[in-house]
Amino acid sequence: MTGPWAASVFALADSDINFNISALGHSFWQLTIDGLAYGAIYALVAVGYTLVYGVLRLINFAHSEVFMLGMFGQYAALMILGFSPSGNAYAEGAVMTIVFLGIAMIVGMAVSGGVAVGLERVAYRPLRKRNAPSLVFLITAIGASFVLQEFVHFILPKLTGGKLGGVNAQQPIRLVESKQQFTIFGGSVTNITLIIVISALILAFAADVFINRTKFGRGIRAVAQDPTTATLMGVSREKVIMLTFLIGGVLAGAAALLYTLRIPNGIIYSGGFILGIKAFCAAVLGGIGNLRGALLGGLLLGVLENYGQIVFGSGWRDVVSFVVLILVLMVRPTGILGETLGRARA
Amino acid sequence: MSERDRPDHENPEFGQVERSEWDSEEAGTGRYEAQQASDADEAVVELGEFPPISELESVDLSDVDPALGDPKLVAEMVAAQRETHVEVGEALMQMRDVTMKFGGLVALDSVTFDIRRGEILGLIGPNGAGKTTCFNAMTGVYRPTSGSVAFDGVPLGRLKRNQITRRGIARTFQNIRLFGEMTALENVAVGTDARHRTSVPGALFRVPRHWREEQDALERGMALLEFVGIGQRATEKARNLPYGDQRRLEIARALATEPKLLCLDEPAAGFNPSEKSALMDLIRKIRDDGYTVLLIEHDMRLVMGVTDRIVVLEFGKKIAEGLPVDIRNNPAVIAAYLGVPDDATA
Amino acid sequence: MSTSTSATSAAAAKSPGPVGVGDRLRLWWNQLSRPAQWGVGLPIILLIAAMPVIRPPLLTTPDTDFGAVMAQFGMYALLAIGLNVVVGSAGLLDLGYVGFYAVGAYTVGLLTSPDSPWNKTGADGFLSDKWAWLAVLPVAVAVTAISGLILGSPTLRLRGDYLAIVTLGFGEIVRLLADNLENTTGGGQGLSGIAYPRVGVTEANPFGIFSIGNTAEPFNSGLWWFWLSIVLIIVVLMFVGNLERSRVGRAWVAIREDEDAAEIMGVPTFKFKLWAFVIGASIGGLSGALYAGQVQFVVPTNFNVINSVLFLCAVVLGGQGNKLGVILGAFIIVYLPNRFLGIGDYKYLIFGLALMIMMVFRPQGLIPVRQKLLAYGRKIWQAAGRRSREEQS
Amino acid sequence: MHRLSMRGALVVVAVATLALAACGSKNNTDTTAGGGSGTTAAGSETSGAGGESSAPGTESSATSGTGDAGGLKIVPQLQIDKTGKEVPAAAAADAADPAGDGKAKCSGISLAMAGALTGPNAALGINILNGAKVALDKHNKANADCQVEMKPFDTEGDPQKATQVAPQIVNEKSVIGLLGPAFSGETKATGGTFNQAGLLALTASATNPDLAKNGWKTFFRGLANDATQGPAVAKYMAETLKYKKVCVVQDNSDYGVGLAKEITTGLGSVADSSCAAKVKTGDKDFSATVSLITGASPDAVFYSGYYAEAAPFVAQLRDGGFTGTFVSADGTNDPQFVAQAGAASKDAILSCPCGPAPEAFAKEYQTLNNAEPGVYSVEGYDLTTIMLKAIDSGVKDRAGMIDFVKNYSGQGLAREYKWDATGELAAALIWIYKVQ
Repeated sequence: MTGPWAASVFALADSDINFNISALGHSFWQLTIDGLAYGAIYALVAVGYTLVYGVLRLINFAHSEVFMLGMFGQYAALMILGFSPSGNAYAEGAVMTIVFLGIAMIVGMAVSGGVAVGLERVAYRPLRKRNAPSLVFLITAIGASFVLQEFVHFILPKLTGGKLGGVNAQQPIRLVESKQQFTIFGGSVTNITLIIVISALILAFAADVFINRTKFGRGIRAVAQDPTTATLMGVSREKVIMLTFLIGGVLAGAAALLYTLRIPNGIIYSGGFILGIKAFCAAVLGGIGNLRGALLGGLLLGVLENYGQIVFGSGWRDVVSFVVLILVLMVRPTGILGETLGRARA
Repeated sequence: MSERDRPDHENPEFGQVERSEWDSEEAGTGRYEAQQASDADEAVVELGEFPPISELESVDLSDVDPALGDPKLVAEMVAAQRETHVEVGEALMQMRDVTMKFGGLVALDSVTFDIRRGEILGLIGPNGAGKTTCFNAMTGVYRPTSGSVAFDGVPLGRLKRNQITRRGIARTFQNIRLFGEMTALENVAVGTDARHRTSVPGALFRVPRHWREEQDALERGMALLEFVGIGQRATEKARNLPYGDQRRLEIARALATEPKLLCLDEPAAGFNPSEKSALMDLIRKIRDDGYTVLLIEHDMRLVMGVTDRIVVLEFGKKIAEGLPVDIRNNPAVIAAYLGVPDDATA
Repeated sequence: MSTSTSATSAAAAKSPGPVGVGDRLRLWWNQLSRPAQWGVGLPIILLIAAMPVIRPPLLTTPDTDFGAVMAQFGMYALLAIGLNVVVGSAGLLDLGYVGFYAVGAYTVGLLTSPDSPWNKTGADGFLSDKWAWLAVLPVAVAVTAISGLILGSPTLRLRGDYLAIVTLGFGEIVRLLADNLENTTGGGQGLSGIAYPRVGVTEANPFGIFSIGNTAEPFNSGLWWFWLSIVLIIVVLMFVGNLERSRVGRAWVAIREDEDAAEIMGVPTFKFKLWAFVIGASIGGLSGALYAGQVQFVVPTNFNVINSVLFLCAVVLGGQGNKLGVILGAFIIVYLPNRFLGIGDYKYLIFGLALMIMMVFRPQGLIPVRQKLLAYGRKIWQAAGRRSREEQS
Repeated sequence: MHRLSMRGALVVVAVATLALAACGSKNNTDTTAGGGSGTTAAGSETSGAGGESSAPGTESSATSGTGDAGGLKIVPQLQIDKTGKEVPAAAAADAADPAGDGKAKCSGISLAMAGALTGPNAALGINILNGAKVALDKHNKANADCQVEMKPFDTEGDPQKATQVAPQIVNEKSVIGLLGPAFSGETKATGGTFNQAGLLALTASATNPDLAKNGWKTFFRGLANDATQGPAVAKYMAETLKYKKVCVVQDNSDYGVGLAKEITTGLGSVADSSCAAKVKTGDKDFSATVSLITGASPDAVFYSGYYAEAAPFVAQLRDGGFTGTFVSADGTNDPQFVAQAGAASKDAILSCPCGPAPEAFAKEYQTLNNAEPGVYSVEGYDLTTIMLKAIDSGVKDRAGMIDFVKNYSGQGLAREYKWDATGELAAALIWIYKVQ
């Protein structure tokens, strides 16, 4: 009985999953560069997941919505600055472009940071006080994720008279016109890619310095290692948790701006969900709980996904990242850089 | 030279909790418990507490099974029926110069002693003497770096924990780990299931073996509850039982697995004197019923009162073995516990 | 010696505690003998089955056919029972449960839809048109059980959050496979014309009572599918009940309560977790086959993550671990949006909020878990009840 | 207090990054003519189907700002037949008027409409309903004692919901004609129900060809299906526009897959299989497909799918340096496409079996629904008019309605309506639009 089925399974395989390595070889560098740009965005969002997991052992499902609200935050800032939808900001000249980029990023970070802290205060704090098991935390996180999505989907358009939110994506405001700056081995590097990768690296570096060098950073690592003893040493656990959510939110806000630079049409209520899950895959790939792991995992996943897209066909992009996640969790649950913040979790 | 145990976040109580004594090295099953450490400053609120309905549910034992009224019959039902190859008085458990190294740290240094069948052996030593490591090496949770362990004449390989229990070694926990949502009888039934072999399809279609084993679970369960003295509370939820009864339930559950060797890990922690004497009676009753008991305890009065022989560990070495009365006067033991007076240190 | 201790503990038992109505009701129910329980239960089931026929004015759903809505409720109830085995009993959070629902639906679709290359009905196929759906049902359940095994064995060493994310990935992979393997699964165009039991063929209903075309007033296809789902629910409830009141049920609850203590008490936790996955998966596959038969059209879009979360909502709202509770949860998830069309758009917002509020104030759900894990448990309850009655009288 | 200073530090770092990055984008300061801000009052009067489709129905409509990038509009060009040849636009002869002679008598008769009125694709369902309302309004004003009412049923475009709504429509005894269902998926799922109940199902937008192959006696399609639109557009591209190499990119919706199959067979050798690609509905990042296409540098790219993905795709194509023409079909033919794609949608060619809305109709539509006619609004109007004509001619039951429609032949706003045995239009013409 299995004979005919096995034959048809193979027939099925080659017809729908094409396997052209040649296409990969042909535009290898271009894919790598685009992959890195995308990966940098994954990395910044992944930091949010890693920090919260390190401190609270909780997958903050709603972090993807914090990212999405960051997108709407920076978009609203641009509208307030007078940019009409589909009017392009870059027409104002370099200096003004920087100023607008800066303002948009700051507002995006503020919105995301505020939402992340508010989320912790409303959703997770009452549960922590009731000493709830982790299953309960996770379900609340999923609930919060839906509440934020549907808020932007239905209620935000009512509040803003149809300007923000709603069924369709926001009409794009292009901040930077993409121009090819230079090429590496034939792969063209546009200024947008440049801005994304450089800002991501700098923000990541800042976060790393903050976690490893400053007083607050030590507080975060202490609580991650052993909350009971940390509180004995005078570290206020509540402050540290709020700080962790804040940093995660701020970085997600920055990532939101960089994402809209690359994909101006991406601002929609459901824009964050799948990207958030990918970012968590990246955090796990790099080693959950480990800041540098999240950054490395993000870049790696971005590139791997791009290769998978070309080799197997763009329909298989999400499948590639999920398969990578499952393999990593089975082979090496602690991820590439292993967990340094807290105990190994399998 | 403290045991290399990682601190446990899970238990909200203060203080150093020796929890992960069986921290197994199996790949990927590193123990993971939900991050429940509640804030030190907030009171721990029990989750969804239901009003105890104890007085409605005290069970009329004679109604369930007339034999339960008569203690002699109960003791018979509960007696150890497992055929053990070793004769009474022979060495049930043989530890031959077992050494345990964690990296450079020597936790056990060529420890050799036996546990004879039918006796109550005490294992004592100051905090951090390696009692728990020895316990784990003995029960096969750790593989000794060198030396050998034989149980009932068969060398102990590297076993999964549920296989160890089936092999005939049962244990209780220092901090009570009952199945809170299950009733007392159901907790003990889980113990009896260790010996049952009903398969899932068997249970699905209720094959005769399933009925036999269910009947056995009920009878032996009730007998054991009566044996340890909490027969009345069979339908009470484990988490609603008073502390003393929970301790007894844990012993009943361990006995339910029909062990050859019952290991009690500081069973008297938190008991008042009257409860301690009741516990001593219970341990003797268990031994008289044909079980071999290993008692790890700090309370000297309890150890001296109930054990037949005592082994003393200090810094991973066995410093004494013998009858309680000799151990009390043994200078090495006194030095280990009370420290050496200044002038004596040459 | 033992009598003295039991006397003291019995005295301690007298501590006065407020007795809730729920507990009195539950104690009364536990003491009923098996036939008596069926005597009480059966009329209630018949009443629910007759609902779409009587169509009481208050309950009937405006705009959507009450029978079809109850059929969807039947399917979601089956799913909730299956997911309850995984999440409620064994405590394994499975976010990809829609994957099994899809595998069940697609197995039926692939074997009986004219669009699929593996179609076994019609001219060359060995499946007769009349009983094709019924013949394929066990195959669907088996294939889903195997897929539960395939997903379970590598991932069950993981715990809690990790397991949730991996199962979420699995659910997405199944949907994307159905989407991308166009030549077999029809991709975005889906598979149509799926077989259904061709029963009760009359000239008024040329295609039988189960066909979508049967729209005779109360006894339309939706109603018949609802009755079929009730039968399946009763069968599945009995099987799951058998498992609960046995060594397996006790092992699952032990794993949920404290996995390491269970392992040390001799429970082979990996084996039983895998069994929980396989049984949960096959019940999900059964419900998927039911869905494919009723809608006779399968497309990947409605097997997405959001449905996975809706199923979880049903289990959590109803009460994890309580079989009847999760059925009530499924009813809330399916019936309310249809009954009060105003909330149609806000469905997910309300469910999201409900989840958050429930988790803070009533994490154990509407009807909290009161599972009985002993086959002969009734004897104990009766003993408990009689003693208290003597004291009170 | 210290939290603020910490965040301040982070912000300073962020601004520094931007300064650094700006030097990278130093040389893009050529001020483009557009001069971004300021919304140009876009009056897209004659843009026919390209009218602003902000549907009053869903208050969460797209940002209603009608600021088209640089005043771009979708302008109808010409009408082509199945062989791609241009067909002179038939003078819009006296289209059937729903008002009729004003003396119609009817009671207890109503029509129904089924389609997506909520959910992601709500805009298309509401366009049809609003078009039908214009016809109903005209008819009910003219015929005082024959007030016909149309009951809307919302299927959210989801096949399972449609199977729940269908029995409800059939059980409404007063309904003798149905305008809908709107999408191919839900039509496929409920076709059997309406066929068995003998209720007319007149769809204004489901273009999947094999809907007509199920032998349903009650199914009639009010516009050309993909089997005509596909070859027509393919021939138009190959012969009229003389393209040598076209890449066909499709999404995974049943509309997208069906249309792509027709276009690829129609193009034959011109369709370059090496650069054919598949994307997903809901995708936003098309970098891989863009690099694939820029590698093959074809004359044109045909996108088979909806505007939500077409807009970011064409924008990224232009950013990736693609200079060929972007061709698409009725799924993209929506003002949202121009609004979201902005300048990148310039010179895009869009086909649609739906005809442009004539001047008078657009005005009536605007006054009644305070929105401009959208895609399929004209079809909604035409088909409702035909059903109203049947009622006015004395049709009282469902069977009568089906006979009336089966041998109806008359001119509507969009095209000439005459159906063959399988429910397909005999003469089906395709309109070609261009974004200018």
